[in-house]
Amino acid sequence: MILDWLLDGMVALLILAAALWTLAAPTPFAAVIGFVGFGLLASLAWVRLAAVDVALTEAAVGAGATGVILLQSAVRLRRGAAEVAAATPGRATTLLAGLLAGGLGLGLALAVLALPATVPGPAAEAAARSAEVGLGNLVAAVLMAYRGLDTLLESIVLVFAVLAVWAMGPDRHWGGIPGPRFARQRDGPLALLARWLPPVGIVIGIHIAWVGADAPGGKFQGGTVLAAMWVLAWGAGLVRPPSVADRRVRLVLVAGPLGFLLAGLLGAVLDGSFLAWPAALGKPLLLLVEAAMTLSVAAALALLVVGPPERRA
Amino acid sequence: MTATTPAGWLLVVALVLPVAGMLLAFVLGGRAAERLALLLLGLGVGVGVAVSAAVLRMGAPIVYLPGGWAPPLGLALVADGVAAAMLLTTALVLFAVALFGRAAHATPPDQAETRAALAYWCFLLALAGSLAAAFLGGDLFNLFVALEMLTFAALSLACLEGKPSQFRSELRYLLFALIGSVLYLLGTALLYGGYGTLDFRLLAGRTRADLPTLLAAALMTAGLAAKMALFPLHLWLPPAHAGAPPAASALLSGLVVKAAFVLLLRVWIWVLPPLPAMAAAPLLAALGAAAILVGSLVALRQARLKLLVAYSTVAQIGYLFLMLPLVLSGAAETASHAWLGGLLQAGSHAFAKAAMFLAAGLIATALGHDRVTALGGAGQAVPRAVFAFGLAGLSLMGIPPSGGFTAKWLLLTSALGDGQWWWAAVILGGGLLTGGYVYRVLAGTIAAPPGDAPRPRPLPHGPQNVALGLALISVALGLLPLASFGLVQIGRPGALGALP
Amino acid sequence: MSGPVLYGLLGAALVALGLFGLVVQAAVLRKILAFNLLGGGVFLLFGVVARRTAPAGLAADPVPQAMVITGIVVAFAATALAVAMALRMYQITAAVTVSPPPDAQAGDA
Amino acid sequence: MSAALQFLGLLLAAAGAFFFVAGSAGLIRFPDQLSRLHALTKADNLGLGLVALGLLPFAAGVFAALKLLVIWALVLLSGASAAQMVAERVRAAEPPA
Amino acid sequence: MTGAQGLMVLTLAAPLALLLACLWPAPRRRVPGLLWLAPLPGLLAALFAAGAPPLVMDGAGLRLTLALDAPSALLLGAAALLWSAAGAYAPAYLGRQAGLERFAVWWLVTLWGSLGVFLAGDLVTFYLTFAAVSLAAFGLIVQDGTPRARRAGEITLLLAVMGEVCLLLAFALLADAVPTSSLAIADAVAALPGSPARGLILGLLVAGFGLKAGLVPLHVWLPLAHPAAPMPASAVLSGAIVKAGIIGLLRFLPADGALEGWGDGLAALGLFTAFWAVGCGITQTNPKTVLAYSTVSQMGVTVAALGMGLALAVPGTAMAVAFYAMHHVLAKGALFLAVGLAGAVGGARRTGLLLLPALFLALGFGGLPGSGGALAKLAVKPQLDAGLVGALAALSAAGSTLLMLHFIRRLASLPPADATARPSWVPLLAWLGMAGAAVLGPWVLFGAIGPGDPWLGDSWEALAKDPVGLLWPVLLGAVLALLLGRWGGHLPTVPEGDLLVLAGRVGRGGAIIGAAVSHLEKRLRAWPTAGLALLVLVLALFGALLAGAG
Repeated sequence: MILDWLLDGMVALLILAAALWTLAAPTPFAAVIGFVGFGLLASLAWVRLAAVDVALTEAAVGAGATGVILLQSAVRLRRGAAEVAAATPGRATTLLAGLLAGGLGLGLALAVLALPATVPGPAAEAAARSAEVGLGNLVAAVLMAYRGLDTLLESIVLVFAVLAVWAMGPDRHWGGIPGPRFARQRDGPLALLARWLPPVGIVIGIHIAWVGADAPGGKFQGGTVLAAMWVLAWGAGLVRPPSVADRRVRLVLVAGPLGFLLAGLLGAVLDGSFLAWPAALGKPLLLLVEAAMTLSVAAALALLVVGPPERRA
Repeated sequence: MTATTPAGWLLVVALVLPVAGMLLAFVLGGRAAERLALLLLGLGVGVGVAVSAAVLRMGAPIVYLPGGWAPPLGLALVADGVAAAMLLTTALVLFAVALFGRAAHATPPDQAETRAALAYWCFLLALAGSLAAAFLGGDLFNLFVALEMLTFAALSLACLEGKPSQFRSELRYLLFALIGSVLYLLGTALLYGGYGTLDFRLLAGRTRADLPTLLAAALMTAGLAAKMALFPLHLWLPPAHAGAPPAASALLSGLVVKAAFVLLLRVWIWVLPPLPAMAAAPLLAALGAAAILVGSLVALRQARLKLLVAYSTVAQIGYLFLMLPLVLSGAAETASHAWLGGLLQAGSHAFAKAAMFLAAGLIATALGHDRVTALGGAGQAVPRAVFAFGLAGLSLMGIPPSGGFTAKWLLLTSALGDGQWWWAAVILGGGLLTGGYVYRVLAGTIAAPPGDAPRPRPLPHGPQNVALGLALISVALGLLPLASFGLVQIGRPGALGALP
Repeated sequence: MSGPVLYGLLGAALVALGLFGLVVQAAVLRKILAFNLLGGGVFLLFGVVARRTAPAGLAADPVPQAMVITGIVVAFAATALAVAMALRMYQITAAVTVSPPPDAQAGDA
Repeated sequence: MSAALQFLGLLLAAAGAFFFVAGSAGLIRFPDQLSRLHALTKADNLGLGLVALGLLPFAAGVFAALKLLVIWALVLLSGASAAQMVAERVRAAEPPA
Repeated sequence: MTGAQGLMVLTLAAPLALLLACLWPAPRRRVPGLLWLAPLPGLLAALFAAGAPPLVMDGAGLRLTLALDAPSALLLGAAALLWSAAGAYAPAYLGRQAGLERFAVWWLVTLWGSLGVFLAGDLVTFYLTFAAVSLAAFGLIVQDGTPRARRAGEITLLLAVMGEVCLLLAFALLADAVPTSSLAIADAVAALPGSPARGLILGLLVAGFGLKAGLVPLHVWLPLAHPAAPMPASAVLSGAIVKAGIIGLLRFLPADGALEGWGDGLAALGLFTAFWAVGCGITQTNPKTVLAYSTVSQMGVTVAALGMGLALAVPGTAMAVAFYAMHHVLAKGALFLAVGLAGAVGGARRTGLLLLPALFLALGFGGLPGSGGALAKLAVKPQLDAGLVGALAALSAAGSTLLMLHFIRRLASLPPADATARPSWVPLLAWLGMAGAAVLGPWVLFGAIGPGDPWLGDSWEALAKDPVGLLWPVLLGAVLALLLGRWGGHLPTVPEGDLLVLAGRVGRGGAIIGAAVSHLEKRLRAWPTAGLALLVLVLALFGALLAGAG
């Protein structure tokens, strides 16, 4: 009991330290490094909270993908210190903000402590009826079946975010290659990594997505690993991102959500309600949609990391 | 709890149509996107009418359980009076704005696809989908996802033109909206911790007035107020809405703000226990009153027309908050009047503000600038747009026989009936100030163009007719008999059925 | 003082830090970082809630965990959009903050 | 039998922990960036290896044990190449002495 | 739907029909020529539909009712006659100006409102027509497009909108006071004494209608607007549109003496207005401004009569006040037409056709025996002859005579175009027709207000009874006019819309407040401040909710 309490305490303190460093770091680059550390420690906390799926997602998306994007931006947004100094509020405002935020945090802490000990949640019913859906991993069951609409909307938000990021680019670059250009690495550590890691990564990614049905894993986590491998290859100059106007990329992006939507309509026809998994087709349809979603998530995350088009085709 | 009702499939169509449309439009590219968008938004109007008719016929909210899973485990799509009315309003405004934008955002013949054209039509469909999800959602977390998608769609529409000055104001909008969303999410976490479900119909009547519930309500209200640009938190709205292209700012001011308002109603009228709600409602109404007075006063002094209209949005949002203390006041008569008044204000403001922004856009293109002091000649160049601006102004001022008048009359009588006369004074003061800045613009456009200014070029009648149509709808809302707005009362906790 | 409550307090602290950072820090990148800290704190609270509403048989309630996964992905999409805009703003106007230059005219804040 | 293996595992894990502590001490105490890189990659990778070996007896099955070793191999690969890249960057940033 | 109710509907339908015709360019060119036709159904309704049962249109859930009792029939008839004469006069007068068609549109909207006000039987119709007549008058005022006209129009519109707001609040309070949710005016007036906010409602009603009728503090727009408007518009503004305020007071103030003190207050305000207007009027040089001040003065007397009538609960007050106002509509409209005609008539014909009838009408306002004005004064005698009020009323008659003689002098000094100028027959017919109506109308209808025989019989007896009482104010006025003629130069020249100068300072104060508020708002839009505001809002809401739950 004491060991648990000690471990949790230590993890919590480390996370708090990383968060404080992220705020107080002198340069943006250092802050981002702190943030990536915070993300990894947070995934440790999720394991302690018996949420391994979330730990995977936090590590992959929360710390990994977000970390890459922020690192990229930290490198490109180096200047402007004078403007930042001018815009930083005075001591009084900072103190007041600290006080108010602290007060809110205190209120929140009291509210968390005042939460009722036992609450009749839907979890028991979720566990009991997971057999109907055929998914052992309850979190996957909630994501794909019970709250299917959430996941559908969320995957559409991802696709939409890609289009929104692309639309940030200037008109003249539309149809061009997104993201900065990386010189092709002949040899050196990055070339080595970019040649050895992706095959292993792809196998692991697919494994995570596949095993998600019955054990911690799933499409978002698997998709992120696949995206990471592609970004590594792109970073090493081994592969060129597709043109923004390329129909195939858009099809891959849209395959997941559209597949989920069609399966939902199929469920409405066969099983009487939209987004129901028809008993007849059951498992194979679910796996097909899961695979399509993994591909779409991988493509979306990779393209979000790459960013808006910055040069003609 | 409640199974899927007969007309429930309509809700799925209302949600799936625009969303699937966006995915297809994104794949099919420029020109196909435009045709698909126009087709789907047209169908959207049909679906909106069908949903409202179904709700009216059944006299009770329509429910659909996706996947057959009943809450608290699954999600529910709910179309009660409020949702149906707002769905219909948004469908009409969206279709009108789509027609308005055809000329400006068509793919030029020589190119296969341009950024602005594809983006405009996809974002329009995404906006339609997210608005439908925000109105029809029954689960507070599902509403969070819909709200996020709505913010992204609105943001992308706003910086479509990519003007340099626009990126800073849009970034302010995104960051402030994100703070709002996260506070809202924090509220849902506490609510789930307290009750084990997030379906607002399950929560209605079962919430206790304890610490977590009240903090959750405070966080969610503040988050939604930030997304609605309620007075002290309006820093992002004027530059974001003024800098956006006319079609985008019409949607931003008219519709996007209303989605957060409907969520606010869900929290305050359904989820919150009545006693604390009644105590805190005057605080929100006071901020609303401040929004009306300061917003109108600052609008009166604006140098640019689009900023003037944007500040008018900040002011008119205040009216929506005035209805809270009246609806929660307990007296059934006052509550139903105020409820109808508030929602009629939301509806007529949606049409009027959309018409006003479209008209302002046309005036700016005709004159080449939008300085309020030099609007001379606009009356001759784009007469219908100026007339649309005037009609919309009348509706915002609350001059009979417009929808705005009926809304403000209902709020006025319920405020006086309940003895809270100070809200009545604010409503009248707001009307006067609104009259001030509407007159300032109209008088400017009627005047003769200054000698040296370049001849304002007359614009085609198509887009002007759209703006005029929207303004006429806003005025026509005032002519409809009060009994016909019974739709809005359906599904309101404590409603006495249709208005007497 | 069981484990989950400890993480609850941590979550509250992270929310406070995140809000403080968002309000006070001027650079857009620092604001986005603070926003992610704030999100992390909120999701931790969801995790604590998941532990409390867990039925007898299960270690944690899967429904809030599913919400957290959805939340993390949406937060990532938001961060990606914000970063893209920040980079675009920097390319065009070399600005790294969202507060208007002091001589900005009342309108174009 | 298994008790002895578990005791051996614990011993190895403790040794691994010691190497981690050494690595961290090196990170803090060493004067310039290159030597800190050196300390980190050498000590931590070895430490992780020992910890992985130490956990083998506790692993749920052969498959889990294999996963532990794959994890160690991946960290070795990425740790080494990352350190190499950082070293190149530090070398490039130095003035041409 | 009896014939009479048909006439009432036709009164409102005719202007709307012409308005619809304006939508298409072809008929729009002919509409200005038909302006004189639009008010005629109103005249017929006044003659034949007086006292007909109210027509209730239960359309949109709001029971829109049209009703016409005797006093409003009097006013409706006179107003319709003036609108028709001015309508015939307008195309000839404006013929050469460009915006004739736009003027016609504004004219028709104002006409619809002006006639509709007399017919409205429920709150919504009354508010709609009242809004039409006060807001659309702006279009008539700014017709010339000169900066002076725009300033007058803006001030008129601003005050009109404030009047509308007062009335909206008053009607909301009234609607709330009525137990059943019916919006009929009769129920509203019945419920007025009972409602707790009786004082507030009465104050708002007097403010709203007083502003339209031109009672002192709120009269500033009248002397500005009437001279700035083209001639036919000034005639209708002074004659018919101002009466909307009077009919409002007649309709909404409860007649059964439940006013405890409001009646006397009104009387005092009315008399003060009468004397103030005369004081300002005599210093003016433009004959139209003098007439405008004369309107303010006469409206003051009318309101005084109404006030005293309500305070003393004199039976038949409404009829008497309506009769007095009717005479004012006809006479003042005629005089404005005369001023319009002055430029077009020259030589001997000028004195015969113009100056003499104008003089007779002008003295009528003073109460010259034998003129319509005398009968008007006799009609309101029961209300205004009690002791001090009687003396003041007589003095105000003298003041009116002085003001009107000053007007005649200013009118005569207007330069005629040239000696041989012959006016076209339409304006001449309009002027003489109105002058004749101003004289004969009261004679014919005097009996209708008295108990006796409606035709001629009573007027001679009333005149014979007290000729001296009517004559001395006229003589006193004439003497004062002679004195004014000699020493007029020394009087300080009061700017048009006298109290407006004070308003200027209020405007500047408003600008300062506006600047302060927008500066505060700009500081609020700084990011840290907005962030703090958000945090404060969360904590404040949390506190308020806790207070509620505690």
